[in-house]
Amino acid sequence: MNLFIDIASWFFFSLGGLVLIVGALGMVRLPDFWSRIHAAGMIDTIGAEFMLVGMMLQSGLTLTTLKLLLIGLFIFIAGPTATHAIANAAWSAGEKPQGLARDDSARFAEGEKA
Amino acid sequence: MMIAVDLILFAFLILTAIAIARLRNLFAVAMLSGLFSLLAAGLFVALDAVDVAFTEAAVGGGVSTIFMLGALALMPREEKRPVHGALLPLVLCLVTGAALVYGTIDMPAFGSPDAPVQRHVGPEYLARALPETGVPNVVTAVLASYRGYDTLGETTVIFVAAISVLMILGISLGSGRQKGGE
Amino acid sequence: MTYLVAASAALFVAMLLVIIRAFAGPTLYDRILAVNSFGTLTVILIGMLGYLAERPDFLDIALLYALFNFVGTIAVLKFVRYRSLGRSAAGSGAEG
Amino acid sequence: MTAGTARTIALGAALFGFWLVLSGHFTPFLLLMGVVSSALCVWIVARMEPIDETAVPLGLRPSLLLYWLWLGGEIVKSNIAVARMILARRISLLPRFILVPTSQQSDMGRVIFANSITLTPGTVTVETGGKALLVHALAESFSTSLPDMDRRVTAIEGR
Repeated sequence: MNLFIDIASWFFFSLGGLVLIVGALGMVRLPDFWSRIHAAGMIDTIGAEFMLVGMMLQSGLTLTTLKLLLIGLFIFIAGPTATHAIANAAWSAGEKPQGLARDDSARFAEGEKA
Repeated sequence: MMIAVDLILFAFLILTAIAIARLRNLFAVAMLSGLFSLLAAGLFVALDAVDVAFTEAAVGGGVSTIFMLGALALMPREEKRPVHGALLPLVLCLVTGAALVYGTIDMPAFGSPDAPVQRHVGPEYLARALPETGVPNVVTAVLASYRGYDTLGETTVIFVAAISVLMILGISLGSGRQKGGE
Repeated sequence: MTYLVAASAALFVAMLLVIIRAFAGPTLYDRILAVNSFGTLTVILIGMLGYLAERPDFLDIALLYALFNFVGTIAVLKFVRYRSLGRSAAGSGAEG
Repeated sequence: MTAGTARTIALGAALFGFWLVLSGHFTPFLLLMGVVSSALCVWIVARMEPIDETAVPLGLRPSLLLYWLWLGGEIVKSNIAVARMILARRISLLPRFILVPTSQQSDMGRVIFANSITLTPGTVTVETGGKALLVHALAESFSTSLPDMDRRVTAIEGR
């Protein structure tokens, strides 16, 4: 049983660590702010949550696990809110990506006025 | 293992400090100093100074970044080029740093059980805090019970300072400057 | 124990890359995004340090950091957008 | 019991639960302190603004948890897709701003939908409106599951 838990948490740690590194690599490699948001999304979701799950498996059914659960829940809810706030602030400051394949933002603005 | 963590965090800290010194865009400097505080707080955790890390996270990472941005609204975006050379300040910093490092040589090793701080009144407080105050955390017991009036005065000072800063920034920003952005 | 070390190493690599983005910018929003991601990484790192040093009470600080990171990011953005902290969004929503 | 009272009690209970997790001590005196401080918080909140549906959302169905499981699957899938893009030797993006219509009735439902979109890497909600969301997507393939997600969020809405 102990071995099984160790293997499970090893799995979550390595996968989470891998996603963290790939996400951070994306923050450096991707060409503009708008694509980098998605790399940050990787860090905030799978990266952080899998690491937390790995830690939860390490501590078993204790108060520590409950705290980790709270941290996980908070990152799960506040993470995307912060990401959206950054994207929204950049958008309303007139920051726009180059080379859009499709752009509905004009239609969106019209729909809001109507 | 913890030594490696300390060293890596410290290397990041130095890297951030160099970047802050070299950047001229003040918004970037404000953001990076927030990052610097996060790193410093992580370092405090690694050094087992949990309560200091708490304070650093709250004050350094949160409040002071926002106050710095508030001050930035009253200032130009770019830092001015210094009119004098960097040599004299550099020498001054190096000398001060060397003196401080020289001073630490006399200090007992980090976490050493023979250090005066561990042998003087420390054990007394550790033994008596729980039965005397009923507070499970010794740091809290000392802060809020043994020196409760001192802490009350301290928090009052910080509260008044925060209110005054907010008032200064709030009043001068009230002159109808609307939306901005980079 | 070894995988804790490996996971911390992965965290440090990710932190370094995010720091590079925070240095490089180029826009203000890149930096805010980088500092926000760095905050998430710090939360995980502090939790991890708790396990490395076998002091799970570090998690309280990790929780506090998660809260502060969110509030800090929102405050910075609010400031950048409206140039003030005291006003609500409705007060200066000329085009927002 | 009115809805307002229920919300006040729920908020107090949630705060006290949070306090218990953080403290981990169960002596009568400290428990009393916990009760007093959570009650104080509830009082301050009630003084600042009325405790309404925005503050304490009770009107959500328990199937929210099932939705979260489904969302977790979606997040894993899109993570793999984004990771593939980042690790590709030459990064080729076809970014787009797309209009995503929403069918939710309440603000809470729209917030859950917008947050779910942001949670899945590859799509980020940029601006919210009454009837639609403006979403930035890394490529066409990321936006295909959004109508399905919209339907599922509407299903868990309480009213």
